[in-house]
Amino acid sequence: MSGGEELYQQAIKDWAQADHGHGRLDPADAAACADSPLCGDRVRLTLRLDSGRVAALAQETRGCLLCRAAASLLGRRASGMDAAAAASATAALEALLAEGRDAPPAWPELAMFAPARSFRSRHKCVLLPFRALRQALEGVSHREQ
Amino acid sequence: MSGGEELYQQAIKDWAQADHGHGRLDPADAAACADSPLCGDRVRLTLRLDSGRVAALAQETRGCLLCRAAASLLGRRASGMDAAAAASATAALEALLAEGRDAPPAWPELAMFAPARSFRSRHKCVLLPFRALRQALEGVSHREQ
Amino acid sequence: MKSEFPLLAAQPGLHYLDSAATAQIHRGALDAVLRHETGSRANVMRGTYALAEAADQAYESARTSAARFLNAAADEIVFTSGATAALNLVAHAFGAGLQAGDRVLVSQAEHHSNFVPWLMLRERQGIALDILPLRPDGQLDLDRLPELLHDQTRLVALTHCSNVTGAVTDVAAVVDAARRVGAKVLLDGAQAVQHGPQDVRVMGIDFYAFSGHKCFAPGGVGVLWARRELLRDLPPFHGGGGMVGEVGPGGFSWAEAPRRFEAGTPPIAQAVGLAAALDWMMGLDWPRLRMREAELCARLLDGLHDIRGLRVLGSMRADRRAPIVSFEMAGLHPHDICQVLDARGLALRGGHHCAQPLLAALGVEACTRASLALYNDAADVAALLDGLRHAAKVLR
Amino acid sequence: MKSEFPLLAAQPGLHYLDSAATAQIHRGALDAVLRHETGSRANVMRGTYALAEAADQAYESARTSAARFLNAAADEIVFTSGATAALNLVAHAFGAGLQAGDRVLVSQAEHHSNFVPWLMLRERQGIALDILPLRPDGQLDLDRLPELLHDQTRLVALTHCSNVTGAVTDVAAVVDAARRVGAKVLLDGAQAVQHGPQDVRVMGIDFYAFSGHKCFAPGGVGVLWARRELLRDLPPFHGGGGMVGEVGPGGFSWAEAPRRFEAGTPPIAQAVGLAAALDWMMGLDWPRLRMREAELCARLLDGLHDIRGLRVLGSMRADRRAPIVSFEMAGLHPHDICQVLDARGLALRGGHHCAQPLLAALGVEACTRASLALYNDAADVAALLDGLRHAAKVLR
Ligand SMILES: Cc1ncc(COP(=O)(O)O)c(C=O)c1O
Ligand SMILES: Cc1ncc(COP(=O)(O)O)c(C=O)c1O
Repeated sequence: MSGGEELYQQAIKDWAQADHGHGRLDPADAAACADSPLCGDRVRLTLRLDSGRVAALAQETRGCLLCRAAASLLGRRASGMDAAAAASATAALEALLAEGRDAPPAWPELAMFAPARSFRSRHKCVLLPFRALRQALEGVSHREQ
Repeated sequence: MSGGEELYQQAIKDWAQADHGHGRLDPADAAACADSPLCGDRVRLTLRLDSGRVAALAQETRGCLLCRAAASLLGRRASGMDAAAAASATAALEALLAEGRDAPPAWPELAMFAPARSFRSRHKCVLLPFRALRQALEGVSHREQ
Repeated sequence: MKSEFPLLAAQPGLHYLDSAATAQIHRGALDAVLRHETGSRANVMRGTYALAEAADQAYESARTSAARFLNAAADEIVFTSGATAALNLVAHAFGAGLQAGDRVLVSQAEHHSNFVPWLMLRERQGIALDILPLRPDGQLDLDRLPELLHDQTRLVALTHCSNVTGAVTDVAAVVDAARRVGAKVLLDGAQAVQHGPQDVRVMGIDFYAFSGHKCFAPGGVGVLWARRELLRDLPPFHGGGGMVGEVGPGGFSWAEAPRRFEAGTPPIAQAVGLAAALDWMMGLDWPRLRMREAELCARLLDGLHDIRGLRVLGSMRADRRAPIVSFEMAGLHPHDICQVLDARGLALRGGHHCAQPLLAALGVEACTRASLALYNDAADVAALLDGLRHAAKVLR
Repeated sequence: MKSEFPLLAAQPGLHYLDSAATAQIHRGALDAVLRHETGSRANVMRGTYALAEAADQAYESARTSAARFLNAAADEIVFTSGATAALNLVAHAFGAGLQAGDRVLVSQAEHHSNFVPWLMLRERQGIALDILPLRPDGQLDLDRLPELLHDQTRLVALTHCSNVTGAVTDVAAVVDAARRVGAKVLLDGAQAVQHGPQDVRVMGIDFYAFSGHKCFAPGGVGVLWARRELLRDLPPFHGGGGMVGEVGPGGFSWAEAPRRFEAGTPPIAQAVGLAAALDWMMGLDWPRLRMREAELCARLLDGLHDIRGLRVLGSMRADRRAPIVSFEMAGLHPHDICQVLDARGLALRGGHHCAQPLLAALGVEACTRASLALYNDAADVAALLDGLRHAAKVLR
């Protein structure tokens, strides 16, 4: 019953609306599909890689604004990331949500998700695209509960 | 926590001790075994019949004093009973236990079980031999819960 | 009415519209649990001391209350841990007698708890599963029954009331069709019971399942009712203490029903709490309450109709549905809608509501659900309609 | 200590000696249930509103408490409706992978809840069941293990502590022997948990099961712990809401463990109450409490030794047993004994205690059981010893 509206700042709506990188790469060098069976969100990523780094990313996302904003952010910003970078961005986002850390200098946009801190059931919505990226780059499967 | 001792009047102990009709008839015209799986009581009756009436009854009873007293009572008193008489004696005993009725004139001995009224979990101990007799005479199987 | 529900009484600003997921507990049920745990707590079935007798009596009298609620006999009532456990019990105990060639009919409207157990039975025993489709208005398409029922159909397992569309099943028509092929009928009553006592005899069915937490009672307890003749011959499902006669290395004999199906220590205090809730419900004026629920539901449907871009799943008529209303809003995700509503004290749930086949049939991925119970009022409905308009502004 | 247990506090004349059947509830557990039902009641897992978040957090934090109690990880904890349900879960989920030729080893000391599920598995899958005998002192005859374990033995399912003799299993020896043939080890912890937290890592076992109502918590809830690697691959048992990924007419995918094993609405408030009880227990001085329990048990055994015609089942030594003492009195039936004791405020249970194979092995048809928990004291023991002497007089 508290402050659910702050979540929906213009930035989030804009990123979701923009839907950067929407689509599917075919052929692709890596792909991942992460879903949250309990809420029905789903992110499908296809990647072209260049020596282990993202050369191009396309995303098809079904989900809430938070999930779509995060996917769109990756659609815009994932270029050049390798597995280590994906892991550290995900960790930074987790720390921002769970522990109240600031967004790291490399990812100032993550700050828009700070209002989601107090809504634990929404953390997974934000994290889903990032976890999908890790999964695609690490070649491990990941399914969010 | 109330009056459990009144249950064990001398009459009950005497009837149980006497163990009238203890044994097994072989051959027998009818037999029944009633048990109470939850407390382990068991009554095995074997009967000789004469035109549907008990000519002889033998009982082997494993159980508490109440159950043994009731079985012993049957061992002494069952002669001449038919299915209807067994049903009515059982009903009288049920009414005595559950509704506080007096013992019927035909079965004054049942009065010794009156103190068991307030101990519902013990009603089945008293009733088991009577139910076994009905079962033997009616040829229906009965297992007490 | 809200004052009788401790949580609602303590949170006057709350508009609780998620009773289809869990209804709030009635204070009588909570008191009964408390009284039992502090005054009569003991294990049931074997003790002869006073406390154990009290526990036994409380538990067996809970069975009698549940039986009265369904117009059934006490020895037809099996206490389980919930509706899901009750449905799994049937899928195993009744299902054990089925084999390849036999068929079970379910519907697209089922909650996963009355769908997955039959998928699993199909895997285990090789039976065939027939699936009754929905009409676009969310009602079961009973016209398709004759073609989907076969001489080999052993069981028709349908929801009494959909947890998404609120559609109430035409039980008489189902029973009639099922009897024609000699099939038994199971109703999943999980959503029906919070809207009043049921009559399994009048319905003429064979199995009925429901959960305590959806009818103002504690969680952790549910009921399976089955006709005595059926229950008598079904094999047990869970093995353990209390459901046996004799046990040895060679095997075991069965206790009589209903004990045969209650392995282990049952949820005693929960059953006692359930009985208190059911007893309370049986004292209410249901014709009046049902009318009130239908009026609120009609008011809600009317209001939703006026919201641009909003589509209600299922019928727009309040008379053939329980007060459970799910909807989509164009371009808005249910989680976002629920989040904005939460900020205004409106408790609603978004998602697939454990009914993926139904959502697929209606062409929806997720929806938002408002469900009303006897404690809801016009203010709750008005707040929701306001909130939805507001959400559309915030989220677009 | 009794003052922390509402029922005992309210009945000062009561000598409750039946904790092996059901322990009395700790006030902290009862308060937690009350607080949850009146402040955080909602369904778990799918709601995003504040109440649902609170319920979710309470439920998941209960999982963490249960994990800490066993020195395990939260995602290894499956909430069930009780120990019996947990044991049936293993018999089905683990059992599904077994077939004719495979073997399971149980013992003569098992409670029916860890015996009947394996008899049923034998019927279902045609496995062989090996039965470890008892020694005359009530201990498992571990010397017989090597000959009873085979390369085909997949599971050793033993009680951690007998509910009749109190004998505590030598887990290290069992695990050692089981590992040698590659068998998994399940312990039925139903009787162990009320005597302190357990360490499944140190024990080196694979499955552990227990019930809330036997460790000062509400009924209707229990725990199955299983090693993460094992749990990850086991198929589900009950089907229903929450244990699936995708569901359609063609089948369904599994949710991750532990959700895969928690079909339907779980016993939420009960799990919260259980966590409160476990948290409270984890704060106690167990070395001291165990010594106290052992001292009381020794005093009881001593006193029983002096009663003419009384025979204790199992060892007369208090050090290798939990404070659970069953006995026979020559010529007296347990029900009669318990009845006379009840008149003096002594709550004991007589019968086969759901352990017919054990009673058969010890040549007994029924026995009387006194079980002590942390709230019992020397006055309880003295009253019992007096009561038994009195019973002998009244009944002979
Ligand atoms: C050793 C043992 N195992 C299993 C159980 C079954 O526990 P529950 O009845 O709580 O499921 C019991 C309790 O009766 C027990 O004593
Ligand atoms: C129609 C229907 N059936 C079955 C269930 C399962 O009930 P429970 O989760 O209480 O076992 C539910 C509740 O979620 C339901 O709505």
